[in-house]
Amino acid sequence: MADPVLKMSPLKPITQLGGDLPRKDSFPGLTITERTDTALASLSARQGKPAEFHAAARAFFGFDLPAPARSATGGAYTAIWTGPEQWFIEAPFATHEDIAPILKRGFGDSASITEQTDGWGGFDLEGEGALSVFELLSNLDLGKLPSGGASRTVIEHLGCILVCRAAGKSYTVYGGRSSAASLHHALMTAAKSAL
Amino acid sequence: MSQKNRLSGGQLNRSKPLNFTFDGATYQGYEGDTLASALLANGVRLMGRSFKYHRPRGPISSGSEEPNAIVELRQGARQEPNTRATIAELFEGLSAKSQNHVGSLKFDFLAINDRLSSFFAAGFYYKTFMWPKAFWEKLYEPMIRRAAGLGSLSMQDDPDAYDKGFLHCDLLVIGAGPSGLAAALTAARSGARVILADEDFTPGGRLNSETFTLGDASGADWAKSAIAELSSLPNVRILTRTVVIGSFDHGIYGALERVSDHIATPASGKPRQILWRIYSQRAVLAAGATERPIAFKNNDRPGVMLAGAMRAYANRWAATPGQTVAVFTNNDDGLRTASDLLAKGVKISAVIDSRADGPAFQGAEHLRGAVVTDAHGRLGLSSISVKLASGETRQITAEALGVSGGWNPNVHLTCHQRGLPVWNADLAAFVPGTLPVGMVVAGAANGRLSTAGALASGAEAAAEALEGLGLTVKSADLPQAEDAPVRVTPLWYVPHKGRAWLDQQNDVTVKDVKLAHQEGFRSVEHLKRYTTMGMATDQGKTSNISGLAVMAEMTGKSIPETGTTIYRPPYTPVPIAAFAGRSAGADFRPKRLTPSHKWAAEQGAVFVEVGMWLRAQWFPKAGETTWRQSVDREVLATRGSVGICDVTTLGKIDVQGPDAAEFLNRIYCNPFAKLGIGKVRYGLMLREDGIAMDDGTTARLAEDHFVTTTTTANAVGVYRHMEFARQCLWPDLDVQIISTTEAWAQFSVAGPNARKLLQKIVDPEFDISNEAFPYMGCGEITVCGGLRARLFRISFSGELAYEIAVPTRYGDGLVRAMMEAGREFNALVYGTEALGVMRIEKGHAAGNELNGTTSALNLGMAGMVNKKKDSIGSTLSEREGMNREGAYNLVGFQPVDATKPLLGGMHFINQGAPADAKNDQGYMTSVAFSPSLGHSIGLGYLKDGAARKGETLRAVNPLAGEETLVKVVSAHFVDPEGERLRG
Amino acid sequence: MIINHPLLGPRDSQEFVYLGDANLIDRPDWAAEGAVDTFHDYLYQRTNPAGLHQELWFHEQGDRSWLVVTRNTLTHEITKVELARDVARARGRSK
Amino acid sequence: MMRYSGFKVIKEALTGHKGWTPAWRDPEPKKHYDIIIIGGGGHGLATAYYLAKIFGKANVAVLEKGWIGGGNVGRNTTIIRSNYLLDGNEPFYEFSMKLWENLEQDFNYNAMVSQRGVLNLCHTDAQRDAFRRRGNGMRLNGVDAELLDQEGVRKLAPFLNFDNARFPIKGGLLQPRGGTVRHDAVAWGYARGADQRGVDIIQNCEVTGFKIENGKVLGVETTRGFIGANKIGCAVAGSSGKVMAQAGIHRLPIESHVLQAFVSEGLKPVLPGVITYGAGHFYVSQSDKGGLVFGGDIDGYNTYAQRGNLPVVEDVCEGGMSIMPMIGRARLLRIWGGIMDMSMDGSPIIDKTDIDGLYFNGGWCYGGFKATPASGWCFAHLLANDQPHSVATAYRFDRFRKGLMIDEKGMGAQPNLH
Repeated sequence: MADPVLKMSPLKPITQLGGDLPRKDSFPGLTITERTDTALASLSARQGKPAEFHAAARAFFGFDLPAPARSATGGAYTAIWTGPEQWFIEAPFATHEDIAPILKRGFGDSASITEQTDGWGGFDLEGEGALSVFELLSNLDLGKLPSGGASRTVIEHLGCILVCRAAGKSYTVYGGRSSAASLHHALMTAAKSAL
Repeated sequence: MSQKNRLSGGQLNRSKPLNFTFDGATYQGYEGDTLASALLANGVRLMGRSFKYHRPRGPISSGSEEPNAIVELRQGARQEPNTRATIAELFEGLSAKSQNHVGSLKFDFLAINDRLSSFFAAGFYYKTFMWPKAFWEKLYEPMIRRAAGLGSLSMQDDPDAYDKGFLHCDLLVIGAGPSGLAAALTAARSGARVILADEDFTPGGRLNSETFTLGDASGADWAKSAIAELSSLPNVRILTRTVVIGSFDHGIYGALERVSDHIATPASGKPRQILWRIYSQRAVLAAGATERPIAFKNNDRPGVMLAGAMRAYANRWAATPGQTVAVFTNNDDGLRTASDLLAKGVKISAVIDSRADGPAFQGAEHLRGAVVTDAHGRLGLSSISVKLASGETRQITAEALGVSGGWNPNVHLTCHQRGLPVWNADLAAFVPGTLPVGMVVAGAANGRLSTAGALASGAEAAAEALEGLGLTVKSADLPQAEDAPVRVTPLWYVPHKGRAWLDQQNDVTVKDVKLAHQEGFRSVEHLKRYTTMGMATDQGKTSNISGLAVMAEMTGKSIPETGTTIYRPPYTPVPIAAFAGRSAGADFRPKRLTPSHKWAAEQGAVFVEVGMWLRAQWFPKAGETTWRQSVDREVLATRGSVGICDVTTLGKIDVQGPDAAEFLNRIYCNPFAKLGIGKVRYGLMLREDGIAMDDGTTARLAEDHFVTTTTTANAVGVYRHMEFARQCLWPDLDVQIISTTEAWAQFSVAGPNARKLLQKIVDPEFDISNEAFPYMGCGEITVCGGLRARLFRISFSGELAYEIAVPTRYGDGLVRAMMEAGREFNALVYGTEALGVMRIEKGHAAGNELNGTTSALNLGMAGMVNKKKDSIGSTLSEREGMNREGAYNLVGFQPVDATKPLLGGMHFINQGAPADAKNDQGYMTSVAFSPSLGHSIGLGYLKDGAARKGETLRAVNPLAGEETLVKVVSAHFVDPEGERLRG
Repeated sequence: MIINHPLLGPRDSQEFVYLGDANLIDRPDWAAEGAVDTFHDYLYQRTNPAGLHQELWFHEQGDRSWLVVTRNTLTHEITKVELARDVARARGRSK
Repeated sequence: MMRYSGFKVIKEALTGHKGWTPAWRDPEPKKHYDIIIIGGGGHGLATAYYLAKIFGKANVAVLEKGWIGGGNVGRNTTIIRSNYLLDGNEPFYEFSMKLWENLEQDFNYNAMVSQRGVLNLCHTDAQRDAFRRRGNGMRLNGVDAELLDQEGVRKLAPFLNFDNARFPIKGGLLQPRGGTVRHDAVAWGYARGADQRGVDIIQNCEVTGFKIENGKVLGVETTRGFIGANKIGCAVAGSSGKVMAQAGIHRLPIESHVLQAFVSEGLKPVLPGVITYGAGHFYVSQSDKGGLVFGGDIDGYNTYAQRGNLPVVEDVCEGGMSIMPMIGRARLLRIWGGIMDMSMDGSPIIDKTDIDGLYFNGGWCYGGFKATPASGWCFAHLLANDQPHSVATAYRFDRFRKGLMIDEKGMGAQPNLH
């Protein structure tokens, strides 16, 4: 099936790995899939109007922004805590390619919003094998990370954002888009070793 | 050769015979053997040569403390020098070579050193080899270096893969002997997350080597059942073949798992070894104890070994070092060796007990109050001399001698954070003293040497650790086991005029320790360093304490008064490759690729490393034979028409918030408060010490929204610096920052036709004419029919130039679209070399100029440091030393003879002055051949340079014995008035 | 080492970048008399204690917080970890 | 006094080594000395040696809290070189190199000064230009230096990773006269030489306080009682903060950091000389015993604990495996840590203090070993003449106030980056 991403714009996009379509690799108990259909933006609360900001968030997303090291999902949006008073917002690329202005409309000047869609290259790890792969890559105690847990960490010298979609079996790793090939290489090497 | 010294029983899989070679000869052993046990079973005792005297040596131990039986294991690129035969697991086809000899193992020419040993006493080399002076490097040292060293590297790249990993637990149990198993069972049954690590390939520790029973099971069987229970529990992780190598801060332990060392080669995609970083809440150290020898004349003969090791070979590996053996002990434990070997049908020629009052022993001649005074048989023990209680000396036949001087608790990991062990007189040994936070010590490692004591203290230790974590403890039901008391009468060495070895690998004898004392090297550290005792690959596991005891005797002080040597990580040696893991060779660090990388590769670009980035350096065309041809063409085409360059690598930081302008005003030394919306300004960033940190352009997209750029190299540091200012210096400034470096693919479009090209890309509703979109303008636009983009009218090349940015995934498409649109202008893409040439032609400072020691004044930008406001670095840039006469200024240079090249790193000397440091006037920072001007040009720092335009200087390059006359000129070589970029 | 992040809990110090003495928060007044001297002391002089040390760590591979960590330089024991922004405000820093 | 020589060694060998006497005396401290040196490390012992030998000051004591040579002279990677960039440094380190070259004959002790060369690898054109600037600066100072291209490096070290490196080797800067020295022997040789010239070396004597009256220092309180002195020189790099605090000087332009170093199991010769990796944190040489002696970055946090942590160990070995993958199967045998005086610009301090009669020598970062002879000589010069030696005039406390930093790496006022 054709990825909707690829029809949206007059210019032909390529994936973080340089392909036309997302790459997918399978291992015993694990698939690693290039994530290309997500729009991202950072949402930072401005000072002095927390009430206004959080009210806007509740109204816009329909849920409260998550606490540190957590993510929250509702409707089209997933919010990931990335720092004090800062969240990353995920939404479907097809419908939210210009996510920054969309959010801006919801938050006015109570927040600073920056498009991050192509700042990051994500990979989805699905399957029971995920934890033994991460054991070789991340110092986080992922065995204890619950569904919805999220954390920034370092994998093979790369700063990454790790989101637990379903504990023990479904995770997303975002790394800097320019080093996506290196991150993918690390994931593949660890998967071959562990599985 | 048959396995003539193979006994019955043991924990071998006799249905799995394994063939292997040692020094070319073929032997057979069984699954479960180590290289050492298999060789002993085959009647081979001689396995190596010592470091200094090249004495013939065989194994003295059955574990990782082995100083003698070290070999080169495997062949070709997998050759491993200094591998301990005593822990090398046998596998089909294993091949090993003995090491450190010239000639064969049996006839080592360097054994001459042994004959000359009296000339090679401790520290002799500090006293000679000084004359004539030149001879040290030319003669003596090469001689010594050739003789020294042990095994050799293959000099080929290691072909195996290594992993690193991270584990987390409530309790880490180090060692799977009786105390470790008891600790693990207690913790596991109490529901704690447990990791149990043991260096052996069969858990159980001494239980595998002793004949004790636990309850009604043999020790080995009890260990098996304990492991079976632990394996069945989800909260337990068992790591065999895993050495815990070090104890680090806050409960972090390093551990090395030998994943594939017991097979010929690792399976595809699998690592040879894994270095685990274990995060523990608590740890139980159950590392056991190491037996120590008693030193006597020629106690290093092959066949002389530790009594416990001899027992282990007999009981676990069904091997004996000889058909007739003797035992020499100063404690009860040594007697066990005699009885166990008797039970295996080995002839015991004598049991020599240095204690007159030791317990009686049946079944062999028992000589109490006697000591071994000599060992005979150069390549293998044949007999020993024994001095009886009566004083007479007797010769006794023995192919092997088991020696027990008592046991030293393995306190090593308790010392890794500088904890000092304490002396226990009853055991005549050091036991753990101050411990790393979170560590509890159990079993023999804590001086509880009996099996029952080990089991009990293991359970207690786990309970103590778990209570510390607030867990309720279910006590493990422990089996009945022997609980013999430790009865030892210290005997460190048998006095004799001959040489008695303490450190067998480094050939340190009792005499050497006495000489060290005689020469004043009496502190333990001096003793170690002067004699090299304990510095060998076994890290002194069998020698340090005995050496210390001898020194204590010399000084007339007690052993604890004399001191102890603290142990450092790693517990056992670790391959360097294991510490590197996957970050080796080309994978040393990640690669960052630009949005146009794929396209550039298609064009045959030559790439260059710029920090972590790979950037296109130039784009060779057919027929071009040198890089200069390509670069000159790219420069001329750009200045002549239009060129495109991927500048995505420049750092981009999004700065938003009501106080964003004020924030930038303090970060940059020049003002930003009044920068108009839709305008761009160059900014110079200083460190607090007034030295230039970085520079770049900042664009104001809205009242409360800026995009600032950094140099490629400093992107990370500048962001960190901004966060420091934002969080630590001015926490109430309402400003939010985030990096967007990778979110946007950014291209420079430069040259007289830049606007014409862009007008075909930028959507028509956006007027980018010179009037509507002047120099230093910026705006958010759309391109190619609706794609959001940003356009900045800035110029690094000095040409009419823009930088255009689109979301990164479209960068590849944009460069293709621009090349298409630019065809009518012969547009090309240029690389970093042409970029560099053009910035030098324009006199822009870059990394070579912003070298961390240059101020705004040096850069000729002193005027930018605004004194009417506070900004980081402005105050300290007022210091006199930074504004003194003769300070460097950045200026341009060109060769007086236009055909002469210039080189970065040349120094400047006034004409007529000698070329020496006193007359050094400065140095060249950047050079290029300017195709626009037809000659080389350079930028550089020159003392008072600003005032010296027109001077002619010598640019010297003593490294190559060259020099060139250069003229000091303005740094702006091309279009100094800047008409082009405004056009 | 393990740094117990006030928001994220225990994290490996490898995720952090170290700057130094937390007194670097107390940047002097540029307009005051003898500012060059006070800035010199602020930037270059260290008490470098053998014992408790308040120091700045940046969670670069984490949430990008600057932290003030109180650590014993003899034992490496960490007794307190705070957000540097809170410390700065407590020390009277504002805009 | 006993001279060491080949003949002496042979004679003793033939007579059972009965004639060897202690390398230095173990005297009781006197009530008063002209000059006291605090710190029996390399710099302190060298200072005492040159005070006695060159400046005619024999009434000198070296006070050591533990055993001599137990500081960084006993814990380092033994490298000597004089390949510095800046005017303030290069003449000093070359002075040191010249002293190394005659040291053994001078103090009659074989410290195994081995000038097998120091090679710094470069990996970019900019790095090569920076090396050319440095190498030319060395030449202008009369120091040996050679700029090698890739082929030149290959000839010298064919085993380096030329084909598969993340950061390819473009060339290197070689100082042929650079090399290594048997570090412990340096301390012992200076101690023996100083002792033979009358200096009292007093071990297990920790300074616990200073007696200072009207701004003038009169002596030190020690674990072995009060000892008076006209002048006191403090040479305790690593513990400078602790000791100076006892004199009431509580702030210095110095932080204490730990540097880890590593040695492998003994190997037959593989390395020609010293090699440093310009794109990672790794430098290595091979000792005469056969061990690879290597190191990298400091751990990077303030500490007085002589031990480090895993991340730096891994980082250093990663550097090694990226540039010389043939060492992969060599085993790391021992890790140790030493405390460094990390100064604010990466350069040392040899200067008077605000207290009359109290002199300071420190801030050596992790370049102190190669500086030992010159540091001792220049500190002795300052103590004897109250004037800085001509090659050490830049090493003043007030250079930061004056904006005259000597910042080789260009890292600014952040000690853990130097």
